[in-house]
Amino acid sequence: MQASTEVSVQEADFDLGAELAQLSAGRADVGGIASFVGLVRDVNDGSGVHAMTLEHYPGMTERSLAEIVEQAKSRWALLGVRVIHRIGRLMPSERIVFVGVASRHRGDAFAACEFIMDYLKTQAPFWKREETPEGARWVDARETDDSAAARWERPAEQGADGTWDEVEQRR
Amino acid sequence: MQASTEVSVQEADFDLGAELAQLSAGRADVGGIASFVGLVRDVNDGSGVHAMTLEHYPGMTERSLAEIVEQAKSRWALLGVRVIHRIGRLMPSERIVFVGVASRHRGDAFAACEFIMDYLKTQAPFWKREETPEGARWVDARETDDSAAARWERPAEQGADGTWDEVEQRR
Amino acid sequence: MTKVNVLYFASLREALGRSGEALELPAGVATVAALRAHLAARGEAWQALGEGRNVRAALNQRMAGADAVLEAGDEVAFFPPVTGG
Amino acid sequence: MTKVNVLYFASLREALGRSGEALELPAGVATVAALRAHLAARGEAWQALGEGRNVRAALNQRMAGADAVLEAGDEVAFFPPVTGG
Repeated sequence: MQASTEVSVQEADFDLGAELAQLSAGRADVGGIASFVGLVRDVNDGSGVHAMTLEHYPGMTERSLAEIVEQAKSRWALLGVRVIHRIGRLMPSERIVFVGVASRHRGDAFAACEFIMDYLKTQAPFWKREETPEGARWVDARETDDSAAARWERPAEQGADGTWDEVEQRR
Repeated sequence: MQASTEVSVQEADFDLGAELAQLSAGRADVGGIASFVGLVRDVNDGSGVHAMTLEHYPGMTERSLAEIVEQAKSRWALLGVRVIHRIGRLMPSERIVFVGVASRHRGDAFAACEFIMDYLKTQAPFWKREETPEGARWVDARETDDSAAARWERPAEQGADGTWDEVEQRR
Repeated sequence: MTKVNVLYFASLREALGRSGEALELPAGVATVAALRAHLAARGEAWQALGEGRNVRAALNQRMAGADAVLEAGDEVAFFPPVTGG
Repeated sequence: MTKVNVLYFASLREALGRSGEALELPAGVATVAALRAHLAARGEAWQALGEGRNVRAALNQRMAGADAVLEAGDEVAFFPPVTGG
Protein backbone atom coordinates (compact mmCIF):
# COMPACT_ATOMS: atom_id res chain seq x y z
CA MET A 1 0.00 0.00 0.00
CA GLN A 2 2.82 2.37 0.88
CA ALA A 3 5.00 1.23 -1.99
CA SER A 4 3.89 3.98 -4.34
CA THR A 5 5.11 6.76 -2.07
CA GLU A 6 8.12 5.08 -0.51
CA VAL A 7 10.61 6.11 -3.18
CA SER A 8 10.89 9.40 -5.06
CA VAL A 9 13.46 10.55 -7.62
CA GLN A 10 12.90 14.22 -8.23
CA GLU A 11 14.46 17.57 -9.06
CA ALA A 12 12.53 19.43 -6.38
CA ASP A 13 13.71 19.92 -2.83
CA PHE A 14 11.58 18.47 -0.02
CA ASP A 15 10.38 19.33 3.47
CA LEU A 16 12.41 17.33 5.96
CA GLY A 17 10.12 17.94 8.91
CA ALA A 18 7.06 16.93 6.89
CA GLU A 19 8.74 13.78 5.59
CA LEU A 20 9.74 12.72 9.09
CA ALA A 21 6.30 13.50 10.50
CA GLN A 22 4.70 11.45 7.72
CA LEU A 23 6.61 8.35 8.85
CA SER A 24 4.60 8.17 12.07
CA ALA A 25 1.47 10.11 11.07
CA GLY A 26 -1.77 8.67 12.42
CA ARG A 27 -0.14 5.83 14.33
CA ALA A 28 1.28 5.34 17.80
CA ASP A 29 3.21 2.10 17.38
CA VAL A 30 6.38 3.80 16.07
CA GLY A 31 9.03 3.95 18.78
CA GLY A 32 11.77 5.56 16.74
CA ILE A 33 12.65 7.12 13.41
CA ALA A 34 16.22 7.05 12.16
CA SER A 35 17.05 9.26 9.24
CA PHE A 36 19.88 10.48 7.09
CA VAL A 37 20.20 13.54 4.88
CA GLY A 38 23.05 13.86 2.41
CA LEU A 39 24.15 17.36 1.40
CA VAL A 40 26.33 18.85 -1.34
CA ARG A 41 29.71 19.84 0.12
CA ASP A 42 31.62 22.81 -1.24
CA VAL A 43 34.88 20.85 -1.20
CA ASN A 44 35.57 17.35 -2.46
CA ASP A 45 38.89 15.62 -3.00
CA GLY A 46 40.73 18.87 -2.38
CA SER A 47 38.88 21.00 -4.93
CA GLY A 48 36.25 23.64 -4.48
CA VAL A 49 32.85 22.58 -5.80
CA HIS A 50 30.49 25.31 -6.89
CA ALA A 51 27.77 23.09 -8.27
CA MET A 52 27.00 19.44 -8.89
CA THR A 53 24.79 17.72 -11.44
CA LEU A 54 23.24 14.36 -10.72
CA GLU A 55 22.60 12.12 -13.70
CA HIS A 56 20.53 8.97 -13.32
CA TYR A 57 19.10 6.02 -15.22
CA PRO A 58 15.36 6.65 -15.36
CA GLY A 59 13.38 3.54 -14.57
CA MET A 60 16.26 1.57 -13.12
CA THR A 61 16.79 4.18 -10.45
CA GLU A 62 13.31 3.85 -9.01
CA ARG A 63 13.41 0.08 -9.39
CA SER A 64 16.74 -0.30 -7.61
CA LEU A 65 15.71 1.99 -4.77
CA ALA A 66 12.47 0.04 -4.34
CA GLU A 67 14.42 -3.21 -4.25
CA ILE A 68 16.82 -1.85 -1.65
CA VAL A 69 13.84 -0.82 0.49
CA GLU A 70 12.29 -4.29 0.08
CA GLN A 71 15.56 -5.90 1.17
CA ALA A 72 15.63 -3.70 4.26
CA LYS A 73 12.03 -4.61 5.10
CA SER A 74 12.81 -8.29 4.80
CA ARG A 75 15.72 -7.99 7.22
CA TRP A 76 14.32 -5.70 9.90
CA ALA A 77 10.90 -5.06 11.46
CA LEU A 78 10.05 -1.73 9.84
CA LEU A 79 6.85 0.31 10.07
CA GLY A 80 7.68 2.87 7.40
CA VAL A 81 10.42 3.78 4.95
CA ARG A 82 10.91 6.87 2.83
CA VAL A 83 13.68 7.48 0.28
CA ILE A 84 14.03 10.67 -1.73
CA HIS A 85 16.89 11.23 -4.14
CA ARG A 86 17.26 14.44 -6.08
CA ILE A 87 18.57 14.75 -9.63
CA GLY A 88 19.69 17.70 -11.74
CA ARG A 89 21.93 20.60 -10.78
CA LEU A 90 22.46 21.27 -7.07
CA MET A 91 24.42 23.92 -5.17
CA PRO A 92 26.62 23.42 -2.09
CA SER A 93 24.61 22.81 1.10
CA GLU A 94 21.59 21.65 -0.89
CA ARG A 95 20.02 18.31 0.03
CA ILE A 96 20.78 15.37 -2.24
CA VAL A 97 19.22 12.39 -0.52
CA PHE A 98 16.91 11.57 2.37
CA VAL A 99 16.35 8.18 3.97
CA GLY A 100 13.91 7.85 6.87
CA VAL A 101 13.01 4.61 8.63
CA ALA A 102 10.34 4.09 11.30
CA SER A 103 10.32 1.08 13.57
CA ARG A 104 9.17 -0.04 16.99
CA HIS A 105 12.74 -0.13 18.25
CA ARG A 106 15.70 2.07 17.51
CA GLY A 107 18.14 -0.72 16.67
CA ASP A 108 16.10 -1.79 13.63
CA ALA A 109 15.56 1.81 12.52
CA PHE A 110 19.28 2.67 12.69
CA ALA A 111 20.43 -0.53 10.98
CA ALA A 112 17.90 -0.31 8.15
CA CYS A 113 18.61 3.38 7.55
CA GLU A 114 22.36 2.82 7.29
CA PHE A 115 21.85 -0.31 5.18
CA ILE A 116 19.68 1.59 2.70
CA MET A 117 22.25 4.40 2.43
CA ASP A 118 25.13 1.96 1.96
CA TYR A 119 23.30 0.00 -0.74
CA LEU A 120 22.00 3.11 -2.44
CA LYS A 121 25.58 4.41 -2.67
CA THR A 122 26.78 1.31 -4.50
CA GLN A 123 23.69 -0.04 -6.28
CA ALA A 124 21.45 2.83 -7.36
CA PRO A 125 22.35 4.26 -10.78
CA PHE A 126 23.18 7.88 -9.98
CA TRP A 127 26.32 9.70 -11.08
CA LYS A 128 27.69 13.00 -9.80
CA ARG A 129 29.42 15.56 -11.97
CA GLU A 130 31.10 18.39 -10.10
CA GLU A 131 31.88 21.87 -11.34
CA THR A 132 35.21 23.00 -9.91
CA PRO A 133 37.55 25.92 -10.65
CA GLU A 134 39.63 23.42 -12.68
CA GLY A 135 36.62 22.42 -14.76
CA ALA A 136 33.89 19.81 -14.58
CA ARG A 137 34.69 16.27 -13.48
CA TRP A 138 32.84 13.07 -12.79
CA VAL A 139 33.10 11.97 -9.19
CA ASP A 140 35.01 8.74 -8.70
CA ALA A 141 33.39 5.90 -6.82
CA ARG A 142 34.90 5.35 -3.39
CA GLU A 143 36.23 2.04 -2.20
CA THR A 144 34.99 2.94 1.27
CA ASP A 145 31.46 2.86 -0.13
CA ASP A 146 31.99 -0.65 -1.45
CA SER A 147 33.30 -1.85 1.87
CA ALA A 148 30.46 -0.12 3.70
CA ALA A 149 27.95 -2.03 1.59
CA ALA A 150 29.91 -5.28 1.83
CA ARG A 151 29.61 -5.44 5.61
CA TRP A 152 25.85 -6.07 5.26
CA GLU A 153 26.37 -9.12 3.08
CA ARG A 154 25.36 -12.39 4.64
CA PRO A 155 27.26 -15.53 3.61
CA ALA A 156 24.21 -17.03 1.87
CA GLU A 157 23.79 -13.93 -0.23
CA GLN A 158 27.31 -13.29 -1.41
CA GLY A 159 27.58 -13.12 -5.14
CA ALA A 160 23.83 -13.32 -5.54
CA ASP A 161 23.65 -9.91 -7.13
CA GLY A 162 26.89 -10.49 -9.07
CA THR A 163 28.04 -7.14 -10.34
CA TRP A 164 30.53 -7.00 -13.14
CA ASP A 165 33.53 -6.54 -10.85
CA GLU A 166 32.58 -9.45 -8.66
CA VAL A 167 32.25 -11.65 -11.68
CA GLU A 168 35.61 -10.52 -13.00
CA GLN A 169 37.24 -11.23 -9.67
CA ARG A 170 35.83 -14.72 -9.66
CA ARG A 171 37.51 -15.61 -12.95
CA MET B 1 30.97 28.03 21.25
CA GLN B 2 28.18 25.63 20.35
CA ALA B 3 28.15 23.96 23.76
CA SER B 4 25.40 26.14 25.14
CA THR B 5 22.85 25.07 22.55
CA GLU B 6 23.92 21.49 21.97
CA VAL B 7 21.82 19.97 24.72
CA SER B 8 18.29 20.87 25.83
CA VAL B 9 16.08 19.28 28.48
CA GLN B 10 12.64 20.76 28.13
CA GLU B 11 8.90 20.22 28.45
CA ALA B 12 8.12 21.86 25.11
CA ASP B 13 7.96 20.05 21.82
CA PHE B 14 10.39 21.09 19.08
CA ASP B 15 10.51 21.64 15.33
CA LEU B 16 12.31 18.69 13.74
CA GLY B 17 12.85 20.34 10.38
CA ALA B 18 14.27 23.47 12.00
CA GLU B 19 16.58 21.47 14.28
CA LEU B 20 17.94 19.49 11.33
CA ALA B 21 18.35 22.61 9.20
CA GLN B 22 20.23 24.29 12.05
CA LEU B 23 22.86 21.53 12.00
CA SER B 24 24.13 22.67 8.61
CA ALA B 25 22.96 26.30 8.58
CA GLY B 26 25.42 28.73 7.03
CA ARG B 27 28.01 26.14 6.15
CA ALA B 28 28.70 23.88 3.19
CA ASP B 29 31.20 21.43 4.68
CA VAL B 30 28.51 19.12 6.08
CA GLY B 31 28.13 16.01 3.93
CA GLY B 32 25.53 14.24 6.00
CA ILE B 33 23.23 14.51 8.97
CA ALA B 34 22.12 11.39 10.81
CA SER B 35 19.30 11.77 13.26
CA PHE B 36 17.00 9.84 15.55
CA VAL B 37 13.64 10.71 17.02
CA GLY B 38 12.15 8.63 19.83
CA LEU B 39 8.37 8.61 20.19
CA VAL B 40 5.90 7.50 22.86
CA ARG B 41 4.31 4.18 21.84
CA ASP B 42 0.74 3.34 22.83
CA VAL B 43 1.76 -0.19 23.80
CA ASN B 44 4.69 -1.33 25.92
CA ASP B 45 5.38 -4.75 27.42
CA GLY B 46 1.90 -5.89 26.40
CA SER B 47 -0.08 -3.10 28.04
CA GLY B 48 -1.82 -0.12 26.56
CA VAL B 49 -0.14 3.17 27.45
CA HIS B 50 -2.31 6.26 27.45
CA ALA B 51 0.29 8.65 28.81
CA MET B 52 3.85 8.72 30.08
CA THR B 53 5.62 11.02 32.53
CA LEU B 54 9.34 11.58 32.32
CA GLU B 55 11.12 12.38 35.57
CA HIS B 56 14.72 13.54 35.54
CA TYR B 57 17.56 14.68 37.80
CA PRO B 58 17.91 18.40 37.12
CA GLY B 59 21.53 19.39 36.71
CA MET B 60 22.90 15.90 36.29
CA THR B 61 20.73 15.36 33.23
CA GLU B 62 22.22 18.27 31.32
CA ARG B 63 25.71 17.42 32.54
CA SER B 64 25.51 13.76 31.53
CA LEU B 65 24.08 14.61 28.11
CA ALA B 66 26.87 17.15 27.56
CA GLU B 67 29.47 14.54 28.55
CA ILE B 68 27.98 11.98 26.17
CA VAL B 69 28.17 14.55 23.37
CA GLU B 70 31.79 15.33 24.27
CA GLN B 71 32.65 11.64 24.16
CA ALA B 72 31.07 11.35 20.72
CA LYS B 73 33.05 14.37 19.50
CA SER B 74 36.28 12.88 20.75
CA ARG B 75 35.64 9.63 18.88
CA TRP B 76 34.30 10.88 15.54
CA ALA B 77 34.89 13.90 13.31
CA LEU B 78 31.68 15.81 13.94
CA LEU B 79 30.62 19.25 12.69
CA GLY B 80 27.52 19.64 14.82
CA VAL B 81 25.50 17.80 17.45
CA ARG B 82 22.06 18.51 18.86
CA VAL B 83 20.31 16.60 21.65
CA ILE B 84 16.84 17.44 22.91
CA HIS B 85 15.13 15.40 25.61
CA ARG B 86 11.66 16.21 26.80
CA ILE B 87 10.40 15.85 30.37
CA GLY B 88 6.93 15.92 31.92
CA ARG B 89 3.75 14.22 30.72
CA LEU B 90 3.63 13.01 27.11
CA MET B 91 0.93 11.31 25.05
CA PRO B 92 1.35 8.42 22.59
CA SER B 93 3.02 9.46 19.32
CA GLU B 94 4.57 12.53 20.96
CA ARG B 95 8.31 13.05 20.55
CA ILE B 96 10.51 12.19 23.54
CA VAL B 97 14.04 12.62 22.29
CA PHE B 98 15.94 13.97 19.30
CA VAL B 99 19.58 13.38 18.44
CA GLY B 100 21.04 14.95 15.30
CA VAL B 101 24.67 14.69 14.19
CA ALA B 102 26.33 16.49 11.28
CA SER B 103 29.61 15.32 9.79
CA ARG B 104 31.57 15.39 6.57
CA HIS B 105 30.93 11.70 6.01
CA ARG B 106 27.92 9.55 6.75
CA GLY B 107 29.78 6.81 8.63
CA ASP B 108 30.80 9.19 11.40
CA ALA B 109 27.34 10.75 11.56
CA PHE B 110 25.57 7.39 11.86
CA ALA B 111 27.98 5.97 14.42
CA ALA B 112 27.95 9.06 16.63
CA CYS B 113 24.16 9.35 16.50
CA GLU B 114 23.64 5.74 17.53
CA PHE B 115 26.38 6.00 20.18
CA ILE B 116 24.72 9.03 21.73
CA MET B 117 21.33 7.30 21.82
CA ASP B 118 22.78 4.13 23.34
CA TYR B 119 24.67 6.04 26.02
CA LEU B 120 21.77 8.36 26.72
CA LYS B 121 19.55 5.31 27.29
CA THR B 122 21.84 3.90 29.97
CA GLN B 123 23.65 6.94 31.42
CA ALA B 124 21.34 9.95 31.41
CA PRO B 125 19.14 10.19 34.53
CA PHE B 126 15.63 10.03 33.08
CA TRP B 127 12.88 7.70 34.29
CA LYS B 128 9.62 6.84 32.55
CA ARG B 129 6.34 6.27 34.34
CA GLU B 130 3.54 4.88 32.19
CA GLU B 131 -0.19 5.21 32.74
CA THR B 132 -1.88 1.98 31.70
CA PRO B 133 -5.40 0.57 32.19
CA GLU B 134 -3.94 -1.47 35.07
CA GLY B 135 -2.55 1.64 36.74
CA ALA B 136 0.69 3.60 36.67
CA ARG B 137 4.01 1.78 36.57
CA TRP B 138 7.66 2.66 36.31
CA VAL B 139 9.27 1.36 33.16
CA ASP B 140 11.92 -1.28 33.77
CA ALA B 141 15.37 -0.81 32.33
CA ARG B 142 16.08 -3.15 29.43
CA GLU B 143 19.09 -5.41 29.28
CA THR B 144 19.17 -4.83 25.53
CA ASP B 145 19.93 -1.17 26.26
CA ASP B 146 22.89 -2.15 28.43
CA SER B 147 24.27 -4.43 25.75
CA ALA B 148 23.69 -1.77 23.08
CA ALA B 149 25.79 0.66 25.10
CA ALA B 150 28.41 -1.95 25.97
CA ARG B 151 29.31 -2.59 22.33
CA TRP B 152 30.82 0.91 22.12
CA GLU B 153 33.22 0.24 24.98
CA ARG B 154 36.86 0.14 24.04
CA PRO B 155 39.20 -2.06 26.08
CA ALA B 156 41.12 0.91 27.49
CA GLU B 157 37.92 2.49 28.72
CA GLN B 158 36.22 -0.41 30.39
CA GLY B 159 35.38 0.22 33.98
CA ALA B 160 36.43 3.84 33.71
CA ASP B 161 32.96 5.12 34.47
CA GLY B 162 32.37 2.37 37.05
CA THR B 163 28.64 2.28 37.72
CA TRP B 164 27.39 0.61 40.83
CA ASP B 165 26.60 -2.66 39.12
CA GLU B 166 29.98 -2.89 37.49
CA VAL B 167 31.69 -2.31 40.81
CA GLU B 168 29.53 -4.95 42.45
CA GLN B 169 30.38 -7.40 39.72
CA ARG B 170 34.07 -6.80 40.23
CA ARG B 171 33.96 -7.80 43.90
CA MET C 1 31.11 16.41 60.98
CA THR C 2 30.42 15.31 57.41
CA LYS C 3 27.12 16.57 56.10
CA VAL C 4 25.88 15.39 52.71
CA ASN C 5 22.77 15.95 50.70
CA VAL C 6 20.98 12.77 49.62
CA LEU C 7 18.49 12.62 46.73
CA TYR C 8 16.06 9.87 45.67
CA PHE C 9 14.49 9.56 42.24
CA ALA C 10 11.69 7.75 40.44
CA SER C 11 10.43 4.48 42.00
CA LEU C 12 12.89 4.89 44.87
CA ARG C 13 11.58 8.37 45.66
CA GLU C 14 8.06 6.94 45.63
CA ALA C 15 8.93 3.95 47.82
CA LEU C 16 10.70 6.15 50.37
CA GLY C 17 8.05 8.85 50.28
CA ARG C 18 10.63 11.60 49.94
CA SER C 19 12.82 13.18 47.30
CA GLY C 20 15.82 13.79 49.53
CA GLU C 21 17.27 14.74 52.88
CA ALA C 22 20.24 16.46 54.47
CA LEU C 23 22.19 13.88 56.41
CA GLU C 24 25.10 13.87 58.84
CA LEU C 25 27.22 10.83 58.13
CA PRO C 26 27.68 8.58 61.17
CA ALA C 27 31.25 7.58 62.02
CA GLY C 28 32.48 4.87 59.69
CA VAL C 29 30.15 5.79 56.83
CA ALA C 30 32.62 7.13 54.30
CA THR C 31 31.65 5.65 50.92
CA VAL C 32 28.60 5.44 48.69
CA ALA C 33 28.26 1.74 49.56
CA ALA C 34 28.44 2.42 53.31
CA LEU C 35 25.84 5.18 53.03
CA ARG C 36 23.53 2.90 51.09
CA ALA C 37 23.87 0.16 53.71
CA HIS C 38 23.30 2.70 56.47
CA LEU C 39 20.08 3.90 54.85
CA ALA C 40 18.85 0.37 54.08
CA ALA C 41 19.28 -0.48 57.75
CA ARG C 42 16.50 1.96 58.63
CA GLY C 43 14.20 -0.93 57.74
CA GLU C 44 10.83 -1.29 56.01
CA ALA C 45 10.61 0.88 52.89
CA TRP C 46 14.36 1.54 53.12
CA GLN C 47 15.09 -2.03 52.18
CA ALA C 48 14.50 -0.75 48.64
CA LEU C 49 18.14 0.32 49.00
CA GLY C 50 19.24 -3.08 50.30
CA GLU C 51 21.81 -5.38 48.79
CA GLY C 52 20.53 -7.19 45.74
CA ARG C 53 18.24 -4.33 44.78
CA ASN C 54 19.07 -2.78 41.44
CA VAL C 55 20.05 0.68 42.62
CA ARG C 56 22.43 3.13 40.95
CA ALA C 57 24.21 6.01 42.59
CA ALA C 58 25.53 9.37 41.53
CA LEU C 59 28.04 11.48 43.45
CA ASN C 60 27.95 15.19 42.69
CA GLN C 61 25.87 14.50 39.58
CA ARG C 62 28.17 11.88 38.12
CA MET C 63 27.51 8.14 38.06
CA ALA C 64 29.45 6.73 41.02
CA GLY C 65 30.75 3.33 42.00
CA ALA C 66 30.15 1.74 45.38
CA ASP C 67 33.67 2.63 46.56
CA ALA C 68 33.36 6.36 45.83
CA VAL C 69 34.46 8.31 48.92
CA LEU C 70 32.13 10.91 50.45
CA GLU C 71 33.18 14.38 51.55
CA ALA C 72 31.39 17.16 53.36
CA GLY C 73 28.95 18.99 51.10
CA ASP C 74 28.64 16.15 48.60
CA GLU C 75 25.41 15.52 46.74
CA VAL C 76 24.65 11.79 46.66
CA ALA C 77 21.74 10.43 44.63
CA PHE C 78 20.18 6.97 44.60
CA PHE C 79 17.87 5.82 41.83
CA PRO C 80 16.79 2.82 39.73
CA PRO C 81 18.47 2.14 36.37
CA VAL C 82 17.61 4.96 33.99
CA THR C 83 14.91 4.54 31.34
CA GLY C 84 14.99 7.70 29.24
CA GLY C 85 15.39 8.10 25.52
CA MET D 1 18.10 -11.62 -35.49
CA THR D 2 18.69 -10.42 -31.93
CA LYS D 3 18.12 -6.73 -31.53
CA VAL D 4 18.96 -5.06 -28.23
CA ASN D 5 18.87 -1.54 -26.97
CA VAL D 6 22.16 -0.31 -25.51
CA LEU D 7 22.43 2.67 -23.14
CA TYR D 8 25.47 4.60 -21.93
CA PHE D 9 25.58 6.80 -18.86
CA ALA D 10 27.70 9.45 -17.21
CA SER D 11 31.42 9.57 -18.17
CA LEU D 12 30.89 6.68 -20.58
CA ARG D 13 28.06 8.53 -22.36
CA GLU D 14 30.35 11.55 -22.61
CA ALA D 15 33.35 9.55 -23.87
CA LEU D 16 31.26 7.80 -26.53
CA GLY D 17 29.39 10.93 -27.51
CA ARG D 18 26.03 9.18 -27.36
CA SER D 19 23.49 8.05 -24.81
CA GLY D 20 22.51 4.85 -26.57
CA GLU D 21 21.85 2.93 -29.75
CA ALA D 22 19.73 0.13 -31.14
CA LEU D 23 22.01 -2.72 -32.04
CA GLU D 24 21.71 -6.01 -33.89
CA LEU D 25 23.89 -8.55 -32.12
CA PRO D 26 26.46 -10.17 -34.44
CA ALA D 27 26.61 -13.96 -34.41
CA GLY D 28 28.44 -15.19 -31.32
CA VAL D 29 27.67 -12.16 -29.22
CA ALA D 30 25.29 -13.60 -26.66
CA THR D 31 26.35 -12.27 -23.28
CA VAL D 32 26.93 -8.94 -21.61
CA ALA D 33 30.69 -9.62 -21.64
CA ALA D 34 30.67 -10.48 -25.36
CA LEU D 35 28.69 -7.34 -26.18
CA ARG D 36 31.10 -5.23 -24.19
CA ALA D 37 34.09 -6.76 -26.02
CA HIS D 38 32.33 -6.27 -29.36
CA LEU D 39 31.74 -2.58 -28.63
CA ALA D 40 35.28 -2.03 -27.31
CA ALA D 41 36.64 -3.45 -30.56
CA ARG D 42 35.19 -0.46 -32.43
CA GLY D 43 38.39 1.27 -31.32
CA GLU D 44 39.31 4.79 -30.18
CA ALA D 45 36.74 6.16 -27.73
CA TRP D 46 35.17 2.70 -27.46
CA GLN D 47 38.20 1.46 -25.58
CA ALA D 48 36.51 3.09 -22.62
CA LEU D 49 34.59 -0.21 -22.56
CA GLY D 50 37.74 -2.29 -22.82
CA GLU D 51 39.00 -4.89 -20.40
CA GLY D 52 40.50 -3.39 -17.29
CA ARG D 53 38.21 -0.38 -17.43
CA ASN D 54 35.92 -0.07 -14.43
CA VAL D 55 32.59 -0.51 -16.19
CA ARG D 56 29.34 -1.86 -14.73
CA ALA D 57 26.44 -3.28 -16.68
CA ALA D 58 22.72 -3.56 -16.20
CA LEU D 59 20.40 -5.90 -18.07
CA ASN D 60 16.77 -4.83 -18.21
CA GLN D 61 17.40 -2.31 -15.44
CA ARG D 62 19.02 -4.74 -13.04
CA MET D 63 22.73 -4.93 -12.23
CA ALA D 64 24.11 -7.73 -14.40
CA GLY D 65 27.18 -9.93 -14.31
CA ALA D 66 29.45 -10.47 -17.30
CA ASP D 67 27.90 -13.87 -18.00
CA ALA D 68 24.32 -12.60 -18.24
CA VAL D 69 22.72 -13.90 -21.46
CA LEU D 70 21.15 -11.45 -23.92
CA GLU D 71 17.80 -11.93 -25.60
CA ALA D 72 15.95 -10.03 -28.30
CA GLY D 73 14.45 -6.81 -26.99
CA ASP D 74 16.76 -6.58 -23.99
CA GLU D 75 17.87 -3.24 -22.62
CA VAL D 76 21.58 -3.32 -21.82
CA ALA D 77 23.26 -0.42 -20.06
CA PHE D 78 26.95 0.30 -19.51
CA PHE D 79 28.14 2.86 -17.00
CA PRO D 80 30.90 3.68 -14.50
CA PRO D 81 30.49 2.70 -10.83
CA VAL D 82 27.62 4.68 -9.35
CA THR D 83 28.27 7.74 -7.19
CA GLY D 84 24.88 8.85 -5.89
CA GLY D 85 23.72 9.39 -2.34
